[in-house]
Amino acid sequence: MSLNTEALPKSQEVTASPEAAPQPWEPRIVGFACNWCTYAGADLAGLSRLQYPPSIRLIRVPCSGRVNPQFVIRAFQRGADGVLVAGCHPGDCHYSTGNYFTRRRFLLMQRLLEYMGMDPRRFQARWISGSEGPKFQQVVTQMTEDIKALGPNRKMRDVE
Amino acid sequence: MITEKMRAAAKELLEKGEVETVIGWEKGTFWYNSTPAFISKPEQADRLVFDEFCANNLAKYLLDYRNADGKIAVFVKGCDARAVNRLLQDNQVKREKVYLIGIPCPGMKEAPKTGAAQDTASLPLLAKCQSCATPNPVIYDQLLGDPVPAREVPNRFAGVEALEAKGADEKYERWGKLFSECIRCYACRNVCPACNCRECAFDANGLNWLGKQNNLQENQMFNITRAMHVAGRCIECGECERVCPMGLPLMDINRKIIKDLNELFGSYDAGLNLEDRPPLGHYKLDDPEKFM
Amino acid sequence: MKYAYYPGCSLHSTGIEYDMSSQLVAGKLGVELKEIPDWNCCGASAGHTTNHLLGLALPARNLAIAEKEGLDVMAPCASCYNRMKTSEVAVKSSEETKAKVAEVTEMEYEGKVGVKSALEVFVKEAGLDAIKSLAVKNLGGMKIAAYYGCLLVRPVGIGFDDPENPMTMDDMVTALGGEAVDWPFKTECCGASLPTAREMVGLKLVYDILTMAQSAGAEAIVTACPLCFMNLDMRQNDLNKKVDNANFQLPVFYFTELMAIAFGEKPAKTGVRKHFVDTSSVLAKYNLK
Amino acid sequence: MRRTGVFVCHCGSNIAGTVDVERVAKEAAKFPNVVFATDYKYMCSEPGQQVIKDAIKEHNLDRVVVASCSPRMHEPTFRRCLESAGMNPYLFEMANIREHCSWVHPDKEKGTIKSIDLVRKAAAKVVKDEPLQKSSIGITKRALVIGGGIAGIQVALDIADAGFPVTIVEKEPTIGGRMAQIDKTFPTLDCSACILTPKMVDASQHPNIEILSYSEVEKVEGYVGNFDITIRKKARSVDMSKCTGCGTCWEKCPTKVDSEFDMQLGKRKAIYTPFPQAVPNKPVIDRVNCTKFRTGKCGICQKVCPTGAVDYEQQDELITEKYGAIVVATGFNQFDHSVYGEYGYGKYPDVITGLHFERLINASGPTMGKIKRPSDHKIPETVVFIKCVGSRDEAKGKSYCSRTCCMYTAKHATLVHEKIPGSKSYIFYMDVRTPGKGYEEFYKRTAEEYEAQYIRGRVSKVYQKGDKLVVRGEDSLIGRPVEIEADMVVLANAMVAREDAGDLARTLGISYDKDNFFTEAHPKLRPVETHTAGVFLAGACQGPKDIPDSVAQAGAAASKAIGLLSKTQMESDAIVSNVDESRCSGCMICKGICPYKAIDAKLITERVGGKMAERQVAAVNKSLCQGCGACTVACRAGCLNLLGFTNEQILAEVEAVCL
Amino acid sequence: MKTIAKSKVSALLDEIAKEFNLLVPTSGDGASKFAPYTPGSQASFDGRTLLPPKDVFFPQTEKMYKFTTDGMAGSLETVLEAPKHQMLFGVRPCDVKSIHELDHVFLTKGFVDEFYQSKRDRTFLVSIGCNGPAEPTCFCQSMGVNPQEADAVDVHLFDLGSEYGAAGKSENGEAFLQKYASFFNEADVQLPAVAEFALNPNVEGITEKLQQMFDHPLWEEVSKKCLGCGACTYLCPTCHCFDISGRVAGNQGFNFRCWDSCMFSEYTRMAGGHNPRPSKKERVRNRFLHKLQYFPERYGDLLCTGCGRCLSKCPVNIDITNIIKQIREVELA
Repeated sequence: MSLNTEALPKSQEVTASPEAAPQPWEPRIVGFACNWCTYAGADLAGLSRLQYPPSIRLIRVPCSGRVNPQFVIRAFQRGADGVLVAGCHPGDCHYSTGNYFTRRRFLLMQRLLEYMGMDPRRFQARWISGSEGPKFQQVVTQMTEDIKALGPNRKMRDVE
Repeated sequence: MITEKMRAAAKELLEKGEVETVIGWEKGTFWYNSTPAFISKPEQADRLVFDEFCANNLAKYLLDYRNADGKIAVFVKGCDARAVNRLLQDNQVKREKVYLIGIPCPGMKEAPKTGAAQDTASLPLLAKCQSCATPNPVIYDQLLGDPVPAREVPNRFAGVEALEAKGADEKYERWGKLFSECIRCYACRNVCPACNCRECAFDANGLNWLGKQNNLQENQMFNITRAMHVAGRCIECGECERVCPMGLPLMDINRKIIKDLNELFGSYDAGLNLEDRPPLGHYKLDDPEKFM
Repeated sequence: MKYAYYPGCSLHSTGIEYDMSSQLVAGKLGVELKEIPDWNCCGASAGHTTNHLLGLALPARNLAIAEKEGLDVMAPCASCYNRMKTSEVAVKSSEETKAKVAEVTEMEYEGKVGVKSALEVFVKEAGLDAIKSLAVKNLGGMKIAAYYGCLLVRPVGIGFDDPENPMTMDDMVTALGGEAVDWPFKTECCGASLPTAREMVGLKLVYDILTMAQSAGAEAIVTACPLCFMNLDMRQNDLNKKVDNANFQLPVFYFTELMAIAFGEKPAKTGVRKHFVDTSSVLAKYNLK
Repeated sequence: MRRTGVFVCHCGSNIAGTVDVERVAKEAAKFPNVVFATDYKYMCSEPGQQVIKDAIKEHNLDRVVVASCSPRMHEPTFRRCLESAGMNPYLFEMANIREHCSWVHPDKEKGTIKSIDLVRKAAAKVVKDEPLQKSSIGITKRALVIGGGIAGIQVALDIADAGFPVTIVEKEPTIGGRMAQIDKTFPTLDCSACILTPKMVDASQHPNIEILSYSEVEKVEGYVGNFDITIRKKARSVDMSKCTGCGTCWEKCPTKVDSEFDMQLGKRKAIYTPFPQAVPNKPVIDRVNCTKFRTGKCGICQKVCPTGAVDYEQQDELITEKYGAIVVATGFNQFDHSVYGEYGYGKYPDVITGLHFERLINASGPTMGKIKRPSDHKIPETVVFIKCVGSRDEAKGKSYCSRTCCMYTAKHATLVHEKIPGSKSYIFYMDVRTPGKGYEEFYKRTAEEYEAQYIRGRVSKVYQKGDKLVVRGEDSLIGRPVEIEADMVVLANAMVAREDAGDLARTLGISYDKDNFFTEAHPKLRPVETHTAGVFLAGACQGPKDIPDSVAQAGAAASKAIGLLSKTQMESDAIVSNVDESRCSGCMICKGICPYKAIDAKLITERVGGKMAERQVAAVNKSLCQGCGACTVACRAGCLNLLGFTNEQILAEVEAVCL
Repeated sequence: MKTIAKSKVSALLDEIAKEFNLLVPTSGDGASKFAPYTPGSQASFDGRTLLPPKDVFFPQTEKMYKFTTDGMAGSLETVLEAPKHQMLFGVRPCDVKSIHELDHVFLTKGFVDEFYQSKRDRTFLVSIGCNGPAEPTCFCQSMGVNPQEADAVDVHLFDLGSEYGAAGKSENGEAFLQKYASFFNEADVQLPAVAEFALNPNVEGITEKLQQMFDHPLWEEVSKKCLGCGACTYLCPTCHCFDISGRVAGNQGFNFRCWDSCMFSEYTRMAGGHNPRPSKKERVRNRFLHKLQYFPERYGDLLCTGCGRCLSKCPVNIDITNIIKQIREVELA
């Protein structure tokens, strides 16, 4: 009820997982990847040995249309520094239309989060196809760099 | 005088047995309180009133009568009528089970600050009525009185635009302060005609959508999710904001979403008719593309 | 109705008849024309072939002046109209172009006003009913070939009439009691300035148009462009001299001249006496003198 | 408390080279609900799988996590492994520590930390896994073919030959379609009718084929294997069981009408068959033009009919039948070139289309095969062909190439040369595209031996000059304008979707593209299937095609349909949406989201306050659901859930990776 | 009596704040409530706060236990913050009554809630009297509260217009007045008359009458307009229901309690889905019976202070005074 100021940690108080303690801070990006395109694109990046920062943790979903905007808020609550939702290019959806709903939902969500004061670079939605290993690499690398520049996320973050 | 017509209409419907209950308004504790009334006998019809304080959107009470045997009559202002459309489009009530008595609405007034007797004309319009573009019911079986002329409506997105222009941290701080005030009484949700789930996701057992803690983060989750759930479905009756005991500017969120939906996917006003589908329920191939 | 009037160079010189008759028709139709103060060249021919931005900026300046007064522009000359329309569309569709144009002209043109041709204002907007009700004389079935030229209805997509088979002038002719002949050369090239630079190339084009009009049975040609008018009217004598068996005597009118005459104006006031090809006999034939 | 086992794979050195797999296993053993964790060189190998099976037994595991490669690779392998160990195969998750970790993160420490996170994620999800079962449905062994052109006929014959009953629904009075209108076929120049009509007869005589001509599909309900289809048999005014097709009626009918089959170039009667070889060869009355129907007088056909088959009172008839598969073969239309002002907006009678030309050269056509121009029946000496009319023109027509025009225009030019001695053909083209067997050679012959003059460029204007048509264009190869005075102009109009394709698509629940062609499920890998299970595509309704391609696709569609019909039961995946009916409010927003029409409303009855009340809830047809989960997000209350990817599971993963 | 000019109060607060964690009524941004006082900031002593002071003792969310697991082993720890001396300054008599009722719940009948007790024990109460209704919805007099004076506090301040008259109500209170004597004058004072209250519900015999009204149709009638929100209970100074819930993150977690409301449909829902209070009739009835029957039966006091918060903020104007009136009007067979 009263302003819970403790819930807003100062950025330097945020620590990464204990194992990483001696290492410099590495952003934590939660990625939602559709099984047919982006997850396959990430697999292709692996097959092609395309290196990118170990910041992203991919959660596999059948279709980007499965990603509920509430998942995104939950990730920020629990300490994600960035969230990526990625799926097939419009027209390429394995389920033909799922990503059109993704597009509507997250165009809206992106604007709403920005309105709530989130930096738009922390929440991204991208189309990455199964053949776009290099694009996956580039998106993750770019996002990691952007977030490194922004520093750890403290907004919406629940410290309990 | 609308009140007389209301009473006559209610009496007639009940006497003829056409409806089993009439939902309207009656006077409450003080002269500036008008409160929902449920009339089921003709002789009670004289309790009904229509004055500047009948702000309550009555449509949502129809949910309480889903299993009624007979028809339910309800008085609808412009916003109540849009709320009925919301419920009809969401398949929550059946058109043939409700009888809608439309009342063109001159706009509702705020309760006086002190409670002292004063001329109602001098009271300001309720915030929710100031930007109302549909004072006349958009769906009804019977209309009491003549439609009121459309009011000059200020840009209803002005507040949103002002906020959008602020910096990220400033925005976050503002919302943080507001959401910290939220006591999670759920009045905003419970009064909302678009929140018509049988059981709210937040109330469900075992689902982990929202923690019960009252802290900024969970309050953010609640308020953002509530807004997303009514996205494209909000009929802008402004009841959420009106009933918030903490006075949170909830329409600033709802309107932001409406503004964005209009900009992104084409202009849409929920509840004006039954045909146009909410923007998050369909898509167009040529929707804006930002995710390449 | 009130319009900013853009005469351009022609209507103050070689196309003076178009100006005279336009003013008369405007008066009859109740269209107020206010000449754009301090107007400049529309940039046709030389301007837009020299520099793209210049080609947009010159007309934009005229539009900017009109915009200050909140008036749409009426440009009777097809070239002026085409240049201004091009500029209007370019500014409306690109913020970048708008900014560049503003920088060059040192004037803000926001694209709030646009340009219309005289044909659009006097026929499309006024409406055939108004034209019929104002007509006190009838063209009496005069067979007329409506000739639009290449610029008035092009490029595709921004014009006011069909680019391949425009009908606005034909409808006007019919409304005034004439017979608009169906012919395929409504939008052929008149040769523009070619008859001057490469005479025989240009004259061939004029020859073809006149021949086609004649073979369609036309007794006169009606046009809405000062350059078309000049080529079709002035070159007939040349052709008669230089081409074997050519003997053209086909009167050419501005559509506004025919309208003004039908509205009861004395033909002399409309400018028809200034034409190279005699107009009096055809007018006499249909009791329009 | 679950009993989870975690198995970390080395993948030789693929993983172990850059990830400390032992440490991953050691950390995993500390996770909640994990009772056993180990690492092994190759988990997917036989001995590796044995490690899992043994541990399941020894440690009484009820959940399994394998940390190895991409689940896109080995998820099925390990699921089978669980199954053979007696476990439900869906109580299993994979952590992809190879493609997503060891191969892309060379830093061993960071890679190991990420691997631990990924295993934690999988372990958090697996405890929320529930045993899932595949469901199955019965199949009606019968196919419906919509459209009786060459594609539809071929599909029907193939399916019927495989032993399944087939119904062809054709909206015209006869089957045969566009191919029946065509005179000769490229590149062999054999007679179209000669190869089509035997097939039409085969279809009509096949014991497994039923032809419903002059009929249309009205309504489609149900789903794959179990479609309920309502067909409207339009009133023919002729009793099919009595009519012998003797032809007396149409001989005696006094009313002549422009023939649609002859592209309005010839006449037919008001009671008619479209052409002599029609199948069924029994007439229909065109009620719009029939004098009897217009004025009530006449009735000659009824009088002359020897079998009393003419029935003026006949009504449309609706029949509903069950089918297991549907093949759509509704074909195409010709682009309407009246939008082209430069070709005269369709007002010059001697500017005709390719199909008109086919009728003009056909020996049984309106001119008995003599090429006569429509205006004055003069035999043209100069013929100009214009290609890409409506094709490859985004401004006025369609953006696509119609694929057939280059070849049929070459064929037409060849036939002009053959039939009109001393004639000259000019062909305006943008490109000449001849991707087919023998096609390029045919084109070469047309240009070289048959002296058709190919001019590369667009035509800017066609106009009438005397009795000639002047065709003005540009030869872009020499950069000069050209003008040709022609006697006839033949336009190669684009192939476009039928104007009612969108309506049929909505009836069937299939999708269609911006040009109204039906959309295949995948442009490369599923070219004859649609997104609606059990509905297949054949021929030009899916996109422009020539006859060989249509026939080939028809064979493919037939084999897909046969594959479906040859099963008794169809198994569907276990990863499907599931409705919590107790919480569903029946708002049905999910219904509009589903691309497979898998969600529908149903009524349930429950006790409320002492009395029985009915209410609507969403119901997922598990056979149709493909498991995309887009509906689950639309469900505000969260009572739609995707099994295998539930809200609870995904939230658990989010929490686990954020720890 | 000791008096202090109202203009000197802020100087006194500045002084107190040096020693106490001082909570005062504020009405800055948002709703008025008790919030920490910092020197120079504005306290607001006009009327009562929208939010009652109950969260000072009974926070809306309160962590109770922490735990960690390690395989099958684990450890549990109570989270109890070390008491810190705090002062609640400016509590109105109605809210003083509410603290008294909360004490009944959390400290008596053989059960002591250590979380409540630790905060209650370390809180010094200073009340301020009202000379009439602070809001039109006030009806504390009808609930047995003397609006001008509270007794169950350490120090009470009478409102004398431009000054307060101070009375020590406990040993600590007397000592406090001694300590800050320099801020006070000694004067003869006259208490102003109490202004009239618009709402005067008569609660005489109500508990006994309600004992016979459990199945009365009145409940159906009065509950129809209820939206089932928790505004009334969360603003009520005496409502004290809570739920205990937890959060687990990997190998650790904690339990916390948070306010709950009997107006929520899931309040009484059991794990299997059965709900003994299935509709708002049962829920509304419970709220009023708890306030007017069950609580008095157990503790002897009505669980209502007449502060009027619920009826001023109820979205549909459900009015406890009106319901009391309707109960009185019922004629029992």
